[in-house]
Amino acid sequence: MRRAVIAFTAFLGALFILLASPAWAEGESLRGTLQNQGQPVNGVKISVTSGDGQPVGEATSGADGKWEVQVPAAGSYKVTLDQATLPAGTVLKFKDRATLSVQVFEGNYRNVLFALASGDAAGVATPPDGGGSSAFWTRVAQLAFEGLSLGLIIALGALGISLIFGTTGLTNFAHGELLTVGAFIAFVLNSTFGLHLLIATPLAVIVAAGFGYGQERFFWGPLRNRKTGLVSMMIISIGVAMFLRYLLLFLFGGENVPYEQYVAQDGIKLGPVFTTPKSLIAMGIEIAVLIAVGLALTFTRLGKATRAVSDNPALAASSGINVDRIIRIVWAMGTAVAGLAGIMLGTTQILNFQMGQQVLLLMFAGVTLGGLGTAFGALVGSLVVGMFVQISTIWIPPELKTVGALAVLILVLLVRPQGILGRRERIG
Amino acid sequence: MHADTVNRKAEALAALASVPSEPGAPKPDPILVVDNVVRRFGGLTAVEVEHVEIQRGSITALIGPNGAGKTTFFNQLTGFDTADSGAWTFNGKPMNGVSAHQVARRGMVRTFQLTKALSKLTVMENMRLGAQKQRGENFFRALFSGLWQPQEDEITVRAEELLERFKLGAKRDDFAGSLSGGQRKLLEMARALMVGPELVMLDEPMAGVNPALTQSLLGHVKDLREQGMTVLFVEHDMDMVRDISDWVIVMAQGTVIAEGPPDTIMADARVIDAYLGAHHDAPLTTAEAEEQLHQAEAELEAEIEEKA
Amino acid sequence: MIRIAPFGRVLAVAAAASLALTACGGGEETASPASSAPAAPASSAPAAAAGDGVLTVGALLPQTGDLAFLGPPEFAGVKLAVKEINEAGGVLGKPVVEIDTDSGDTKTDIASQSVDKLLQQNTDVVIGAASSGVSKTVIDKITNAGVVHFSPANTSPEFTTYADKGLYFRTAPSDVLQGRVLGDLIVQDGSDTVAILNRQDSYGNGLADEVEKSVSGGGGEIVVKTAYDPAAADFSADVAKIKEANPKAIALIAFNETTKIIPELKKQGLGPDKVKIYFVDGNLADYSKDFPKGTLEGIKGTLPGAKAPDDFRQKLLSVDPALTDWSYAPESYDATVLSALAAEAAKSDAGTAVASKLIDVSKGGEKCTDFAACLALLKEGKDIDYDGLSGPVEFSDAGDPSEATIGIYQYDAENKYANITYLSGKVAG
Amino acid sequence: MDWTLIFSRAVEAGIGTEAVIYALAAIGLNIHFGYTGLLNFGQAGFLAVGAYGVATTVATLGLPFWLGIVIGLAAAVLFALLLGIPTLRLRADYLAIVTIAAAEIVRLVVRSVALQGTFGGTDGLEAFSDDFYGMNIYSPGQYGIGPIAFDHRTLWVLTVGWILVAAACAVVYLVMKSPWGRVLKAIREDEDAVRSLGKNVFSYKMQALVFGGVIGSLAGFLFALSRAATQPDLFSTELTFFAYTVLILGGAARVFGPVLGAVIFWCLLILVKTGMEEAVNHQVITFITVNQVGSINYMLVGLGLVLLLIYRPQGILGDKREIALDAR
Repeated sequence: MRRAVIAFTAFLGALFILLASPAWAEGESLRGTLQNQGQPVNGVKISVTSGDGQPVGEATSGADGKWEVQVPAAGSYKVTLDQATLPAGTVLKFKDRATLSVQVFEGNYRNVLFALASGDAAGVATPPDGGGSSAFWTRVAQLAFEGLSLGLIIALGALGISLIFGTTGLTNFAHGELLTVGAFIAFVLNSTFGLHLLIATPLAVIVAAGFGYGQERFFWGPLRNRKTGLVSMMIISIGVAMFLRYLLLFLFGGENVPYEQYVAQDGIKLGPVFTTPKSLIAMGIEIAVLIAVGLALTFTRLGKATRAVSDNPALAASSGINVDRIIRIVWAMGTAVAGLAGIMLGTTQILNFQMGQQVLLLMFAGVTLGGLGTAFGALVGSLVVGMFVQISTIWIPPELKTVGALAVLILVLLVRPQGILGRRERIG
Repeated sequence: MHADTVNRKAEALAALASVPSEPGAPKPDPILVVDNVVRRFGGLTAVEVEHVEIQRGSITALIGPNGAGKTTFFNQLTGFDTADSGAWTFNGKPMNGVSAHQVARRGMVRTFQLTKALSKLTVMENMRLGAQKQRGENFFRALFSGLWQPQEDEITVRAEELLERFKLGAKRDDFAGSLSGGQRKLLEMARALMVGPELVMLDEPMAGVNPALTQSLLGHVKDLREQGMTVLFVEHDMDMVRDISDWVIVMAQGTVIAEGPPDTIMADARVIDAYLGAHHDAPLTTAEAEEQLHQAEAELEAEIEEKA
Repeated sequence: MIRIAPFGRVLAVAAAASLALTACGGGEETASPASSAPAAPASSAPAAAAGDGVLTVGALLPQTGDLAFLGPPEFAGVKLAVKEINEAGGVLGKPVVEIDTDSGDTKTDIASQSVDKLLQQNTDVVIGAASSGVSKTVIDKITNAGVVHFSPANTSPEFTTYADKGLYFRTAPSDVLQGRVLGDLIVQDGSDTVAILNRQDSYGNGLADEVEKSVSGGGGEIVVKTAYDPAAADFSADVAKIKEANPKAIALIAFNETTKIIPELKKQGLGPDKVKIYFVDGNLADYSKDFPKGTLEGIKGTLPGAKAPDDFRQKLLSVDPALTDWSYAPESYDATVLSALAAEAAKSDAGTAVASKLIDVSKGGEKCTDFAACLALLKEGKDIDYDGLSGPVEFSDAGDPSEATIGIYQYDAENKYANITYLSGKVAG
Repeated sequence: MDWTLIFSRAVEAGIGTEAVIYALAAIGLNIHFGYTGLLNFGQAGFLAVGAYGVATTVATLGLPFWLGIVIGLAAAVLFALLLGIPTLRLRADYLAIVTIAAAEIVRLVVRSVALQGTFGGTDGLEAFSDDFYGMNIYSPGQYGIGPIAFDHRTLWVLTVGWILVAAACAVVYLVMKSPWGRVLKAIREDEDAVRSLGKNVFSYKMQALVFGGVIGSLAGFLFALSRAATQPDLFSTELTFFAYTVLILGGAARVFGPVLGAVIFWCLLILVKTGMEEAVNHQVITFITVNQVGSINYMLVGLGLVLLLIYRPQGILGDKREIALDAR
């Protein structure tokens, strides 16, 4: 099959050259190919007049649908298709475009296209497939699906931000880079060591967890012990973010790079929505991880301890919980989940040293919307943000979709500063 | 201006003599009247005060066990927190919805349980900050020192007088952060006086102060009354109250459960129940637990601040 | 079209002359003749506008950023030209000095800093930038300093009419021509409903407008024309918008965002096997490492510039053995040679003087095709017409090439592109 | 290696347009963060508003330059008000997130496709600086001592810039020793205490935000005019973070902190950058390419910010006791 395609393409290319050369040599002409749904339409009369109405020439489309009229010089010409000569069942797609004004340039031929369609005797073309309101709803569905996909990734990142904030009070501006780092760890395993992405991913998540643990153990923890203020730590996190981001730029360059597997997969249709198998699998993994973390937070000893520390570190400490240990576990887990989010982002989109930074504000929006420091709020907030960002492009230009989310973030803080699920007294 | 000490106290006692010892009792000359103030956190009611009046020119103590909602109630009255419902008047003017700084400008000035002496400013700067209607606090006038310097000098003179009175004159140019806990309390009180208040609201003025200084602090509180001001102060230690207050209001679980002269209150069974009950019998409500937590946290923070 | 009247140019030269008089006297120039070593900045030498006897060519080309893939061939073109010029004896008897700087992209301030560095080092001609957007951000700075701004790759039609003080030139044709050729190609392939997805900058918008004009002029219909944010994290919304319009062909006017957009198109059922996709010079690159085999097969694209002759390619490889791509190398080479010839013709290396002769040496006179030959003719006092590797290079009065060649290419199963044909034409139809 | 080039570039950067722009941006931040304790992470937004105020007025609307300056200033005030209303009642971390978001909104809006006709999209605007350079008091040529030289245009920008820096420092000095400044410093430490003393904390924070924002917009004017172009992506969050590094390096809550910080920051940054580039070009360093020098530079800034905050949060001039770093 592929061979046939190549052959056909080569044939087309050859045809193109054959056709192009004479025009190149002979000077100016008007030409075109009449087709209806891929089938050539022959026997159709085309007449050409000069800009001031003088007849220049005529042609009739051949068996291959092609026609050509030589013109004496560059200039403006009127090209008319005689609708009476169209075969039965074939009409002009746009009835008012039987005559076209065409500019011919010096030394070049000029192609002219008459769009044809199947139609009844009245000449009304049957509507092309997939137009109108159904296309609109298809787009809404597509965007909602994209929103869910984005929201899940944001949620994975936001979970870490929220837990780290809850347990340590730190608003970590380097969290976006934790996504990027995770994605690039997997890239190294995948690309340099040649491991399949399905193997590289869990390994990368483990390495990311180690990175998070180490960061807390050797950096943030000691800083807290030095009684470094929270504002100070926030600015330090910015320094860390810059350092990590440009370290990745240094190591991997600024180009967009893909993983070895699952690049440019063909779309599959899922009801009204187009997606790729890898997106579905990624979403499945994301949902599974989110549910697992949610259950762990709710039911396991460790999860309960984490929430206790999040609620009140002093009280948790006094009731015998090892706060430092909990914080280290939270960092390890938060970084691991962020790394996973990065890998998923890299798989469904592409890897770039700025990929994490680009979603950082969306993660913050998700966390804030849900209420700083409440893990479940962060999940809900992130999904809302993801959906909102994508669906809003129906009304606002796509490049402003982030603006929409950020504006909503500010408005939410104005009316309900504690977020959707936050408690009122948490605000200073 | 300096009236006889005995006189002021006697006046206040005389005015309150005919007031019945029951929650919400009307006073002959109330400066502050509170009606149905309610504050809820989530589903928990932290404050639910039906009716309270504060007698002008008196020292009124607001006591209650930990978590009784005293500080929350204070916060409602001074605009630092928004009440869910209720109304209160100061000098007959409605005060609900009035923002914290407006409350202060109208003559109701408070201090805080955890002293908020601005430790990175000098003692004198702290004092000057309290003065009202400063011309130099306008951005454009601030650019021209000639426009505000004369007023600043007047303010400095007034501040120096107050500092002398509070025995802080020697510390004039020290950072407030270098003062001891008790001195900070004194500074905060002196600074509050710079505002020129009619009603001084002190949140646990004796908390965290070493016993030697307590008497001096109490003296200053009494002195406020002698200066013609009304004092409302929060305290959770009953014994501390007996000496200086003219009237005591008792809160427990967010409501006023008793009020009356100190001696009457000390003997009141409901009050003793409330104190003992809260500590020993009944399980803590979540609100109380939270209140306690807040206090624990606050104390911890204070400790950290001390060390820093 | 013609904005700079000859009178304006006379004024510019006069101004340059007066600058030479008013500028404070300078010390002796001590530029190092090494081809890529930067010259030591003159202490209080006259402004570049007055000329210091040494033609300093500053390359402001992408080493980083969206167009980094265009950088190597462009640098090689400039380097090769400088090498050949110096082998032929240099300009005004002295070797030409080349300074390489990075132009980055519009997301960074690199270009501005590089221009500062170049101006500081008495650059007379800035060769660059590749991206029209970057050129726009530095054009005022360069031209106000009396330095020639000479781009080998800017194609935005905006520059034709820009108030550039007669100092902006380019060897790449305005996108009027590329847009026309691409539009015609789309029409020829029989697509009556066409979507344009373009990068939102002066390059993308300019080319998109020209393609639209050409397609609708030829009877096709533009069903959706979407400009996207080049820095967007994902393009699903943009592609969904195109999907909604259900086009038969998509003109993708992009830089390296292509690596994100193509998978998204495929995902939403708009892959090259379903609709006809067209690339342009901004994204016509080798994607064999980026996509699995067959991903781009059948995609066509246009790229201004004639075929680089094989011996030219060999020479470029001698300058930079790592070259795999040749885009805009001839244009860069021609820009450098033209600048050198103009300086020789003007008998001055000053930017304004070079600018005043650039149009002259590009047309109307005895034809010559390399620096040595042209230099010999100039020394005989003859008027020359330099015909370069990128085409005949006849400058219009606005400093644009008035004739150019556009190549049409197609991707194979390896995701590499190969030429189908070349078309030549006049830019101003 | 061309040591003259390396050192002259470094010194030029230290007194050049970068230093001036960042000094002004950091003076604005100093008012926000240093004196008032407002963790404004959106200073880039103020620069953008200023730059685009003048650029749009002149280039798009064709109105006079001075009107552009007025509109730029007015836009900065308006931006401060819009930013302040929802955020000034919030905790520091919320404030940080919202201000960074607001600055990004400004950047995304001016670079948007939809408003390209007004703001020029991703390319930004140019052709608005002729009036400014028309006022140049220097005749064309190079001016300088030894290898350090600026052309007449840069020198004009620098003259205006350093006058603005001096003026801004003078105003900051005057207001910060007045009762107005006292209120700000008190707010930085404990706004509840200030409130209890009858001061309208919100109003003062707003005034500080507007004041610092206006100075930020001056930096924006210079940014646009010195480049004779505006590019939306130059006003990204990194600009703000560079300004923070400058401020903390020099010393927050000190009048000359931002100025000293800017001079040293740019001098060092360009010294390292040019030095590394030269080293790579002359094969002294062979394991990196010239293109990687830029990323190393940014890494060093990030690292520098971290180390400064850990080991010397008061910077060069500051007093550790006075900085609002332990606030919450």
